[in-house]
Amino acid sequence: MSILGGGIFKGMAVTLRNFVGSYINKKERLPTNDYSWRADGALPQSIGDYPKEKGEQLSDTTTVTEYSRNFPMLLHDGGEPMDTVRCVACQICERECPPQCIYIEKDYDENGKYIKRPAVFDIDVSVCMSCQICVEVCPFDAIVMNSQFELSTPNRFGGLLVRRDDLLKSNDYYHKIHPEEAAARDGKMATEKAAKEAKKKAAAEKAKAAAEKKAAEAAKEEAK
Amino acid sequence: MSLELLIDILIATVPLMLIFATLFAFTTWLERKALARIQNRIGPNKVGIPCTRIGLFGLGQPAADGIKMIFKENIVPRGADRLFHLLAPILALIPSMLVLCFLPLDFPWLNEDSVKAFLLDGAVIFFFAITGLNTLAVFMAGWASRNKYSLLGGMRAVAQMVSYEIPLVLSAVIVVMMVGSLNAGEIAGVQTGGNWFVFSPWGFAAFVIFFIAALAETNRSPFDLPEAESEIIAGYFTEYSGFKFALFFLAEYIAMFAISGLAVTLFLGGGDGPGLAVAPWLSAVWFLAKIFGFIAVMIWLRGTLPRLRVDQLMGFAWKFMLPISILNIFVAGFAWHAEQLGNRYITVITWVISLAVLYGAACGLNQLNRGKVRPREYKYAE
Amino acid sequence: MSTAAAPNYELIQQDGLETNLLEVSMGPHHPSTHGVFRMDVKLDGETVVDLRPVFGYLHRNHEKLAENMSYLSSMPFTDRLDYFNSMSNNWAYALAAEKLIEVEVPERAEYLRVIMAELTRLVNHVSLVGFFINDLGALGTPLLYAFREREKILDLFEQASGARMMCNYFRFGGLRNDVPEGWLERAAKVVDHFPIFLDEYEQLLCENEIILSRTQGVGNLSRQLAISAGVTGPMLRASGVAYDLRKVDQYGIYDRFKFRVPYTDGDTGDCYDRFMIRMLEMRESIEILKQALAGIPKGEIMGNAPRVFKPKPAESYGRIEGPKGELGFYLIADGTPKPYRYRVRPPSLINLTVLRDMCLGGKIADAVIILGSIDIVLGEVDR
Amino acid sequence: MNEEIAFWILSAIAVLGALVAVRKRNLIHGVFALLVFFAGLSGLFLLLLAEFIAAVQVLVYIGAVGVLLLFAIMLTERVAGDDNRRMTSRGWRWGLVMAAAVFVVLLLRPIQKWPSPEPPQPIKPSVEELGKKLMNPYVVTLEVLALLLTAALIGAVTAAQGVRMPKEEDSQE
Repeated sequence: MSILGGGIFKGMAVTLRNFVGSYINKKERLPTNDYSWRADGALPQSIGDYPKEKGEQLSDTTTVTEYSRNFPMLLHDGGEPMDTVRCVACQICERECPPQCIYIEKDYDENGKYIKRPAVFDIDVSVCMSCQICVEVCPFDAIVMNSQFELSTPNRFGGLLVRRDDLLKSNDYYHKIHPEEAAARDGKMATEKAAKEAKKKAAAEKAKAAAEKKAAEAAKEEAK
Repeated sequence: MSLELLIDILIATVPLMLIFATLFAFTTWLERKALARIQNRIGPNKVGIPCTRIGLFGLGQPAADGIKMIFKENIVPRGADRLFHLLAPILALIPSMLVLCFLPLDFPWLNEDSVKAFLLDGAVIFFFAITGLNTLAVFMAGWASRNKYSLLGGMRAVAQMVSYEIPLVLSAVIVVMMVGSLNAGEIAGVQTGGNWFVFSPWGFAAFVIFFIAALAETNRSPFDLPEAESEIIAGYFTEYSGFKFALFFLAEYIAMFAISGLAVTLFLGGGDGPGLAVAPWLSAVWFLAKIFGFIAVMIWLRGTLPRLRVDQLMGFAWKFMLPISILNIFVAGFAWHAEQLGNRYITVITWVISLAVLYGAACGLNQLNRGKVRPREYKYAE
Repeated sequence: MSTAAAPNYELIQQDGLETNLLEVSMGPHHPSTHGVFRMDVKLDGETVVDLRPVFGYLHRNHEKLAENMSYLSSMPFTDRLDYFNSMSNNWAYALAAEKLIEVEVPERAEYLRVIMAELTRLVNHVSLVGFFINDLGALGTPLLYAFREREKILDLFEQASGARMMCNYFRFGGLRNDVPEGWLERAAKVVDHFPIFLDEYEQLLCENEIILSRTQGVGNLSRQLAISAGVTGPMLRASGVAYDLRKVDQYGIYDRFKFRVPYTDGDTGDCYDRFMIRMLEMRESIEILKQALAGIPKGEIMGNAPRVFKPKPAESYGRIEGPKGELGFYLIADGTPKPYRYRVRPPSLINLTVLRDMCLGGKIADAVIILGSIDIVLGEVDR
Repeated sequence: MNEEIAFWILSAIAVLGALVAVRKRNLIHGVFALLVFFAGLSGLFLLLLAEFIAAVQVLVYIGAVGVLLLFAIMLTERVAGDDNRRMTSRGWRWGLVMAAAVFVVLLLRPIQKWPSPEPPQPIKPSVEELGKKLMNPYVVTLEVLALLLTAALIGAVTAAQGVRMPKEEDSQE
């Protein structure tokens, strides 16, 4: 026959073991300290006193994982952002966005001609649910996820509406926060570009060949 | 009124209240910290010295909590009985503070007269009489809040406290029987030199019963039904906020100290401990240390156990604790008479018999009450 | 729904000794109703004589929303149904849509799907047991132990999908992205550690006299009622029906794994059974996870399914054995990029329908733990 | 001197409590006022150095009787009444006569011995003495009382439980 309250004593042994263990084996028992996925496997010093002391690079890969996603950003390829912005304001993301938090207006020059870039690109991050659908449907690899999370603001209305100029981030920054993903995306873009160019080249060559042929034929004709 | 008497009374009471109020603050910190560690958390660790970054393991937390409690809005629900809503926390605090006087705490600054003022002949019975008043405060709070959860909590509390008072008193009766006195100082005095009551079968049984009943009396887990969060929100103090809530909180912890102090007096030799011959002031230290032993076990239990259901709680009091404590009184009486004979063999035999009787009775009752409750086997489908 | 179980409690009032029933409205902001759920309880003393569940406080128009957006766009919304098990929800929806567009899922993606779904099951069961013991009145200790382990799995989810709870990881025809390097090793480590934790957990809970006496004989659900009410999942198995869609449907690649399905004789079907069945199921999930992690091949994770598509007019029903029961998605396509009809079969809601039958005659504290043992998430009940 | 002050204070509390208890229409208030009266009485006992009686007064009257009354009130329909009724009931004159008569009877002995009251016996109140008295001459009374109370308790339990019928076999629909 089991002793009286045996199960209770067993449970108490478990809690005692956890109590003592939380002082001895901190890493196992207090798993908020588990940063083993990081290169150095330790809690970044800057996080220790967050938010009293804000770390400089809280949003880069020292504190968040590779696939971490928070809110979208627009990519440009360096230099003056609006010159190299990849977005062409095609509005696919606006249509596909499940909570419909994206608002885009196309840009036109003085003559009313459509130039392939957005005049307005707003994301209401108070509505955005970080689902990354916009990234997936974008055919131009122009919109990707940022991992910046320090966005709190006292302004309820304008404060969380991120405008185009704040959304624009360079490809280098993208490489910094998501190295693997950015490399893959660049690779994909390069192959696509190469394919496109190859196609173009092929088309050009074909045209050239056709022209040569034509020329040859014409020459033949002339020779006749 | 003679000034001397007044000063004596003040010397005896004011430090007592201050010490226990401080200990209360410390205990809230200790409980949060210990529970956090049991649950693999860190617990309060930020609040230390204001305006600096010194954390001091969060020892400033009770002070910060106190300040918050004082400045919080005092909300009285519409339709509540305003007078009783105000009186209930005060009525809860007074008895718990009052009974501290009956503990035989030998502080070095006490002189003969001030000690005598409190060491009444019937200290033990006074203790029980006055702790009984807590019931009324709880009921008052539950009724005055005009809230169904409060009312349920108040009803539960009253039923529980009244039921568990019986095994509590009956197990204390054993010690009173053995000593032949209701005087707390005398009871503690008999046990000096490690001759504690807990080191005998009936004493141990009484101690365990007393401890369990004390848990129920102070509404500690696993008997915290009156404030069962998952069922009736916060029970009788659902509608209390701010300082009134703080008073309830304080009263509850002081009651914990008081009942632990009584357990120490009755079963653990009061201020008895090594080194008393050299430094008599150690007596108070030992006493408080033993109280904290109790508090630690209470915290540990709170971190481990879920709570009983209301019918099981009452069943446990009436079907298990009461028969065992009544049986224990007989066993103790039998043992007392056997010890009067002064024969060592008879004493040993008495011990064995009483151990066997108590253990057998406990197992039998447990078996009876348990019914079909036991771990089960399960099948698997491939 | 038929009320097959008659109230097993009846108080014949005597003349002159009448007591009033106390009506308590538990919720929608009661600490233990697991969200915004309300129970209108009629109490005689502490005994429940009548109970009426009231829900709909968290209704978010999920189904109608999904009918107004493309198939892919409602994938992130399925995360928010049962926010504990976003991976499983994704899978059920992906299954339904994949039937419409008929795409093949690559081998590696199938394995990863199983891994994610079983990790989700661990997360769900372990937190459910924690919440359940919390409802029993423990001060959160088992819950926090559970969360300690859950945290490790959520870290895995975060590394793989970028979010801890709203994973949004499954896609029609595969997964959104491959797991990062070293992820599988880390998952294997977590899975290997899990039984150690389960041993500790069982030692803490399974023999505790208070838990035994609180849960046994409380909230009995007969096999007959369970079947006729459409109850599924661990609750059904606790009532003595060995029915598991992983065995019955063998969706995905579940036919490749060896695992067992725990169930009871159906004599009791009480809260203790429901609690224990979940504890045992976790062990089986670990077995599946071990096999899947050992057998996962290299390769593509995304089939050739398009992101945005217009399926031919058809209807499909995809269902999985979610941690809470059978989770099904029913779709009708009409040739446009949006579904014509989108319907969720939420296990939480259907399991909740037997609440009244289980609670009558018990104490108010029993009603709380019975609700806890059903394992509901209001996001799924109200949708 | 000290004792006199204490006596007057305690008496005032007791009388006030009693008055409020009679006066209040709200039953819960009334019971609590009654308990205040009991507490004042217990203080008076303490003043007479009758510790045990004082403790028992608190234990039994405040602890037990008070809670009993509260529980009984909880079972009634209307707890709070209006407080605006007449101060006195109709038969108050007869009540006054009765009170005066009781008072006179109680004072009869002191009045008889008016010129030279007996000096009070120096008694040493002790729990032990009381216990011996209770267990020797009055043991039969005590036991009979205990039996009566137990019977009352069982009766109360039976009455409160009501009649619980066995579950009827419902025909399946």
